[in-house]
Amino acid sequence: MDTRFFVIWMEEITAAVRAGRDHLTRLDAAIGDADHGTNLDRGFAAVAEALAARPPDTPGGVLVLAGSTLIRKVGGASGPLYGTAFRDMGKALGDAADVSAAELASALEAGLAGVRRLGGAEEGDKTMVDALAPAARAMARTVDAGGDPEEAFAAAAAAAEEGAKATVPLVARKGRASYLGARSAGHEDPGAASTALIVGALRAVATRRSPRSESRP
Amino acid sequence: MDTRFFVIWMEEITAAVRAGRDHLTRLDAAIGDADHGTNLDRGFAAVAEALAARPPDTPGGVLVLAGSTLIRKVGGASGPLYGTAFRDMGKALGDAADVSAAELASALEAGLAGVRRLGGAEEGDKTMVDALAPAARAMARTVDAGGDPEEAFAAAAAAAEEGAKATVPLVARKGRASYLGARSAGHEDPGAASTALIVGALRAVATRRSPRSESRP
Amino acid sequence: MKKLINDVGSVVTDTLRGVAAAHPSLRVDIENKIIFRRDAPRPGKVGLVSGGGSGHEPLHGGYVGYGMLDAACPGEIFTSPVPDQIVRATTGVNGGAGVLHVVKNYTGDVLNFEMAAELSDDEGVEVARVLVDDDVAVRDSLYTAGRRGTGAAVFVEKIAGALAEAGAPLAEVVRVGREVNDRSRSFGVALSACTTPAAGRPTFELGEREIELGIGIHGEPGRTRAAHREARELVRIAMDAIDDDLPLSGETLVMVNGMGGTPLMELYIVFAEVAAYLKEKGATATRRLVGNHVTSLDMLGFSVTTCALTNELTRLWDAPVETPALRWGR
Amino acid sequence: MKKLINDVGSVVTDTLRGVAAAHPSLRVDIENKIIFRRDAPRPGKVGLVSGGGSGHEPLHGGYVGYGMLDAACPGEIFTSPVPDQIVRATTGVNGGAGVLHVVKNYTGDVLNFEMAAELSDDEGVEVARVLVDDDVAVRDSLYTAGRRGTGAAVFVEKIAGALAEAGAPLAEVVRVGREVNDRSRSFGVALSACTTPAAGRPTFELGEREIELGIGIHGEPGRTRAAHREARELVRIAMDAIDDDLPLSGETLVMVNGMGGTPLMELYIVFAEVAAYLKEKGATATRRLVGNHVTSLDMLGFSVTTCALTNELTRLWDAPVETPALRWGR
Ligand SMILES: Nc1ncnc2c1ncn2[C@@H]1O[C@H](COP(=O)(O)OP(=O)(O)O)[C@@H](O)[C@H]1O
Ligand SMILES: Nc1ncnc2c1ncn2[C@@H]1O[C@H](COP(=O)(O)OP(=O)(O)O)[C@@H](O)[C@H]1O
Ligand SMILES: [Mg+2]
Ligand SMILES: [Mg+2]
Ligand SMILES: [Mg+2]
Ligand SMILES: [Mg+2]
Repeated sequence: MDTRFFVIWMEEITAAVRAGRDHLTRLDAAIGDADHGTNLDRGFAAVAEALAARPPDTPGGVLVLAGSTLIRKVGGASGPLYGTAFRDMGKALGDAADVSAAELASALEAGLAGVRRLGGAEEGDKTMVDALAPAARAMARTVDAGGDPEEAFAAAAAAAEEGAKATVPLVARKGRASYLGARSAGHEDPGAASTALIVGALRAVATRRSPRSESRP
Repeated sequence: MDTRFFVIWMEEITAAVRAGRDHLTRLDAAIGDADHGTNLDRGFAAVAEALAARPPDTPGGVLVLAGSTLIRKVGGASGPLYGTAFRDMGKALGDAADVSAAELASALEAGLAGVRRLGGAEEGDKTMVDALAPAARAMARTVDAGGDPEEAFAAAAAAAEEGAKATVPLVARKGRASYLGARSAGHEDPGAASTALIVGALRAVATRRSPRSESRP
Repeated sequence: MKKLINDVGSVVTDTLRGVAAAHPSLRVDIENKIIFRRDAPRPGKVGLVSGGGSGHEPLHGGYVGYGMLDAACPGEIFTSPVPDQIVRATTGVNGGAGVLHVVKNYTGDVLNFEMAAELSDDEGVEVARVLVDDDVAVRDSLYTAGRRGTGAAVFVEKIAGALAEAGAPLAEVVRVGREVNDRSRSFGVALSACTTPAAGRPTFELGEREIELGIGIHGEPGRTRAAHREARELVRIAMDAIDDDLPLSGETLVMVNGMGGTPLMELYIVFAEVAAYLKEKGATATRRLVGNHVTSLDMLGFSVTTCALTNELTRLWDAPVETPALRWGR
Repeated sequence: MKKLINDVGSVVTDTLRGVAAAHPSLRVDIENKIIFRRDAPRPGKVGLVSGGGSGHEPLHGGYVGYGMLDAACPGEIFTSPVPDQIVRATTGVNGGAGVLHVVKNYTGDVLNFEMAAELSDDEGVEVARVLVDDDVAVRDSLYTAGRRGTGAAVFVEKIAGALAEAGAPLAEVVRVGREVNDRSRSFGVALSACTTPAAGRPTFELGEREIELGIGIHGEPGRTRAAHREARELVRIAMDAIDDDLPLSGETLVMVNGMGGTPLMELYIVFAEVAAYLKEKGATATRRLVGNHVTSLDMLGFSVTTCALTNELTRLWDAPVETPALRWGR
């Protein structure tokens, strides 16, 4: 995957977040403070602007710029967390001009580690980690098993979606949903839902760009 | 009519205002400030208490005490206006121990004059005067024509009710309904409605106490 | 109706208990419903008494204290106080220099204060009155009870209070109070009705996109119903109404007032537009108040009050004041 | 949703325009969303910076001024500010004696202030932090993000601000700030949800007789839903929760705070019951605040915050302060 691929991934996220904004905000209204959709929409709109203004020339550069922009523009819990995730992914990719699926898989693990370090959440705490961790695992597993990028991203996206849905019955232990105690159960975590959008965007980009998918009907 | 008659009139008003309280307040909500029912209810409850605590020994004494109590307890526009009406009626009756229908009719005119002097409202301004003035006229007319008290009070009550209903299409020129300008039309004036209750109570007392009505089925 | 009250019948008394507990600088006669400055009467100082229906908090009790009112008489909700209460307040603050009644122009307030003034006179207290009637939404004509008194009450109480505190005689205090009123204008906009505890439901119904223009402070509907629109447009309507009546120019004291349920954030948004409007007219908001000052229970909305300043009025506005709702210089 | 706004996207900026126009004692950097004390930085004085999501007005911008904050960073509605903004505020108020960050304990605020502190440190500014976490409705345990910071922010900002104004070094200012927080407890009750401009509808639905107990200040539901009841009972629930956590006794600083849409009258009714409760426990409300101080947009409801005073804290509370929302002694 080249720089262009990562730029398109960011554009795809921007579009997905714009489309999902009100849904994310509604999820946040139920167990948080009704701003998650607006937060990410503001953030990724700024990412698109930043990428257009100062186009990076490496995949790592794209992700670091995206992460820094999220930190600068989002605020809230998700700003520093997603910002760190993208920055740490970008840093893991170094200066490489082209990135393999295996490299991206381990970058995703670096991003997850960044979120964990900063936010201290474990899996099962009903946060974005519940979507990001299974996604990173699924991607690594598929790549290890010899899957191509498209398969790896599809597996990651499916795992993220599943992880997000699986937050519904959980009782939150991190973030503001934790204030609700047992009442947080029964609702999907907005951050897990947005992670599913972000990883889903990766699948969408790969599917669209892959020669295999282009040859399909 | 003796002192007892006037005490019962006051009791009858107290009961009628209690029963009509929420209706009066609703009328006041439409074109005023939603307190007329509560105001009069508070006032006449205090009148009942005052009469029990310091029973006057003349009809005039009953009315003056009622008026003073209304002034002391009601506040708003209706407190001083009704207070003055009852006080001026009472003063017109002087020390008489028994009062004829003719005397009561001219006392009612004195009460009306007091309201007019204090509030400056003319008939047609959409105020209590629109019920009180026709009531006073009807009572005087019936007495002049040789009617008995029961007939005089019935005529007064009917005139007050009619006068109150006739305020519906009017545009207010006095009191807070006047702030609404043309929008005050289409609503009954709360003060006119309460005047109809007060005069109606007079009819109720007379009807109950009159030998004629007692001989009816 | 959900309100933080104990009982519909005890709302005013319970409020006074809270005021008494919260402000040791005040002496609250709960039985007679009077909020006194603790050190009243002050010998030789003109006393200032105001009052009106409850439901407009902090008006008037929140303006009792050094440099402003000596006593306030809260009536029942939206019901003017009664003469006895006003007489008791008047005699209680009389320091021998006479007492000023600041009365908002409503039939009920006018009649009850008038009766109280006569009775106080009988007791040998000299009483004068400043009638506040600043609301341009109401035409002052034979066909109305005259303009309503609204936000300018705060200006009159502050400025006349400062002059009284400085030891001026009653006639002077009356003069400056009238001058403030003459130079003040208000206009209000409601986004919702209010709910009186006794009625238990809103005094009128507004649709999801409807508003009332030209409201007073008693939950009554305004002069006209209109479509909701952005703050900038609402401010233009209010300011045009004021400017039509008394052209805005020069140094201006401006209050953007919340009706009780409107958050401060929105009042600042309104204030930004008011300041911009004034600038357009070549006037400046040299003195400013933004907040809930003259409210209508839980009503959503705002009012703007302006006062064309003079050097004297500015100086008196700036003089120290120490009340629960307005405090500076001490 | 009916609000006094121009546009959902410009709410925070338009509010700042209003703050700038209303308060010449402040310098408002609208582009970067920072409210500065006009005379910041003050050489040799510890700077105080706070911030958090918008929608809590007057917190924090209303507490910028002499004797309190040097700068406030409002984020978007209910969204903590971003690191750049905080860094700019921090360097902007640094008078060489270091800067205190007053941070309410929410993941977002904590992370963004932490990042800002690191970046400020890179620029050579010494930064220390007081974390405010006073809300007893949330258990401070492994199973939560810890207690929320609510009303005690006002106490910390006032008292630490007074010490900083007096010239104390950063370590001392931090010490007293932490002490205030340790001695403070809050509990909130909502009678309605609030409506964020972006969402356009209430964050949750409550029935005509339902309330939420143990709410925070971001429109989130509370710990439990309950039946509405009289003010006296609601106060008992709130005060019991506080007293269970830190027994009430002795001289107490008490704030009865409105959530934004609740009229002052009702807050006084609540305060009367709070004062009575304290008396029952042998404690006294020696210092008091009643009003809208830490709000949740248009939410109906109240919170109570208590702080067990010491002589030092009382003296610092009483020290002069001159901000839009809190002012005395000057
Ligand atoms: N400590 C944490 N670790 C990981 N993710 C977290 C943590 N705290 C919150 N989150 C995520 O952030 C999301 C909320 O983001 P957002 O609504 O934008 O911020 P805020 O909670 O400050 O309003 C939650 O749904 C959750 O997934
Ligand atoms: N100037 C006046 N003359 C006669 N009646 C008046 C006048 N002003 C008001 N009223 C009467 O008073 C009634 C309102 O009484 P009430 O609601 O108790 O007082 P307020 O208007 O002060 O709230 C009106 O409906 C009207 O009938
Ligand atoms: Mg959120
Ligand atoms: Mg009325
Ligand atoms: Mg009234
Ligand atoms: Mg948030």
